[in-house]
Amino acid sequence: METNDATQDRVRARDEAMRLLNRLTTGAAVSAVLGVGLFGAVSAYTIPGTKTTSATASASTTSTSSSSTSTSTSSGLQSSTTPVTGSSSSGVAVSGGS
Amino acid sequence: MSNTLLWYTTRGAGAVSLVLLSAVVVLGILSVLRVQSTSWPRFLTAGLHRNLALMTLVFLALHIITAVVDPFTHLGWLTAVVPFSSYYRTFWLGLGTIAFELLLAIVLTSLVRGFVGQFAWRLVHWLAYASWPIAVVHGAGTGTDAWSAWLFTLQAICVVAVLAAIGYRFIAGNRDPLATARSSFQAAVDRREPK
Amino acid sequence: MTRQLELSVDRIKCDGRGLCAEILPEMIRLDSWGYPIITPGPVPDHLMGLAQRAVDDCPVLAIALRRAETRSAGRAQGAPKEKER
Amino acid sequence: MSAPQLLAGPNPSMGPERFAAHVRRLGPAPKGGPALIDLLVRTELTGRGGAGFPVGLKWRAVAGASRGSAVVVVNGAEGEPHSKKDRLLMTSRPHLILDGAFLAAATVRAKQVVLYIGEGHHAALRSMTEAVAERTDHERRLVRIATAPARYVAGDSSATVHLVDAGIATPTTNPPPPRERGVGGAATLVQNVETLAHVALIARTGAATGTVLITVAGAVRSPGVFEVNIGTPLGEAVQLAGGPSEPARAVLLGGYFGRWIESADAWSLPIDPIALRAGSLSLGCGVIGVLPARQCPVCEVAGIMRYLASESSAQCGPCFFGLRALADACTRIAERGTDPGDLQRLQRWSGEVHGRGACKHPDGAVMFLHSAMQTFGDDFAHHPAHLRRSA
Repeated sequence: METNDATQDRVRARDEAMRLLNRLTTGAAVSAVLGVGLFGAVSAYTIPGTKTTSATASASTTSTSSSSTSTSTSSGLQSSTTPVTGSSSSGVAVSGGS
Repeated sequence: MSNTLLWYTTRGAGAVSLVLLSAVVVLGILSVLRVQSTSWPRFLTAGLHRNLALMTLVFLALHIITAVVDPFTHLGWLTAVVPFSSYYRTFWLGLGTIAFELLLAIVLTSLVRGFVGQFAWRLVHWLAYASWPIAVVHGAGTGTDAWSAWLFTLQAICVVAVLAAIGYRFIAGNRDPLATARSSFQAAVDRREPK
Repeated sequence: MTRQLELSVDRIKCDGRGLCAEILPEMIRLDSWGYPIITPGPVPDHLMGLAQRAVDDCPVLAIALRRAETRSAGRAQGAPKEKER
Repeated sequence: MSAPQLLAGPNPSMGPERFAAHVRRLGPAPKGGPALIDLLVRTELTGRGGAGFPVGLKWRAVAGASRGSAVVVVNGAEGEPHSKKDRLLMTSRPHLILDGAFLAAATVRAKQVVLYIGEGHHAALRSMTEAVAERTDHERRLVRIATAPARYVAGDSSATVHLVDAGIATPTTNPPPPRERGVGGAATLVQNVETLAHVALIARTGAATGTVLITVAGAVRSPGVFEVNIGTPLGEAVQLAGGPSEPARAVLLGGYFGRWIESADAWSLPIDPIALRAGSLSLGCGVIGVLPARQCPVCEVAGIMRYLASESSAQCGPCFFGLRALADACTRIAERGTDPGDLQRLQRWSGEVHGRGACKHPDGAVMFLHSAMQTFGDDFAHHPAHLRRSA
């Protein structure tokens, strides 16, 4: 026959596992809700999309790219004299290479 | 603006549903394999399997509703019910409808298992092995960004996890300790007329 | 009439998954081979929820809550159960 | 009345009594009906298949649930290894059995009578088949013959139903018992062949037959089947078989689900199904096995436990694993000598197995072991190692 203590131990283990089940379920639910947001956002950023309504996404992409453009422009300003010759010389080099 | 939100929610909920569904399949297989430890009793696997399955339905509902009400695609409610009825990405959306309906059948029969009986319930439950791959293919084919790195990675993780579980189940074989003895005894006392 | 419910196991369906004993250790323990031994008698009210859960969670539908049978005349008098050999 | 009743008439070894001779000797069978149930209750006839269930009560239950569609299963599986009495009856008095079966069919308003006969019992099968052919068109149409695999559990009432229904002779979950829900879902009367033969005589005379068929086996000079008066001392029955062929140690009463009794206590026991039950013994299927003193009881018990374990249909875990564990522990004691741990395990496992099968196979085996350990307590407690088991 099983002792009362052993039963009590199993009751405790059961209660603990029940709590764990609830925590895991809640955790999964919260993660899933966050996941919808996260995956939605990620999908929004990764592709421009073919839809007209994805204008916001395009706009934000544009704004990022425009800022990067501005930096490149600023850096380009400094070396604005070299590009013409540089590009032409590299162009020769390329054509010469092929 | 709100249309955009719908579109992203559709995709976000779809990705989450895939992850949840894969977790449900893996938990189901672990449950059959009687996986347990001192701090992880078997009812925990079963309970999580059931809870996540119900949760999957919730996020699938979100996935489907946001897709249907999105004015851009003009899907209409019929698409959610009748496979291959959509003009938009007919084939890939049709797969999604089928996967959803199979899953619905699995969950509904599980909720009334006592009524449908163990045998019928088991038969329907085997459809999980159809529903899950169809859902994966639907996800791979439908997402505009199907082969973008993030979705691909997510799908790869799900596929590997489920395939590993299936492989484990295949190798482990029947975990009913009586199965062999029972079937050999039954074979010995089987006097059915050969038809 | 009191609605007293008892746990009963279909021994042929049962394949020793053991979930019931994990969920309701107060009334179910496992034998040396992993098959449930049920404490006889009605399920007390405070354990009814867990008992129902043990029934619902059985993967092979082998355990059930049954109305405690008013014993048939034959059995109450200790008459043998039917068995032909 | 005095023996013989069932075996009165021509010598049973002369083969089946033909229908004409049967009617000439006993007259035609009366009609069945509710009055017969009352008669069976009054005469306190008990089932002779092993469980000893009161026949009248069982018929009343089936008649009550029948609605004209009941089924009567005539149980001639006789899977008990030492029992021979059912076969003897089937091969010598087939029409007595059929009379009983048709009386039962009329009384419980059955639409079918199934003759369930052990497939190895060729003579019995032939005898019963030929006997059916001698009956009226109406009776012949009622009858169906099914053969039972030669396995111990094939004689369980739910296994007979399962074979008739699904072709597989394994027990099924009970409740509901076959008398409520049996063949094709109909109320089903599963009755041993000897029981039905008694009914055929009781219906004719209106009085109890007062006899019982027994099979005397083991260490006796001429083992065989005998019909004795109820109340005959067991020792007298053994004398009918020529008496013990050598000094006897104990008697196994009631077959493999029976009880062991030290021979000194056994000879005076009355062979009486109801009186034995009051002493928590059972006539069971009527097998009286005599164990000689030179044979080791522990080894004998271990062998029978192994047999019973191998006859579990492996449907219920406690029965399959429990009986195997018990048989293994007995075998260890028999082969390697007593180990206190094994004795404790036998006690514990017996408790865990009893009452935990769909059918009564585990209970029967555990009760057999329990009785063996009571009767042969000293032998189990001090068994030497490496004692070879005599064949």
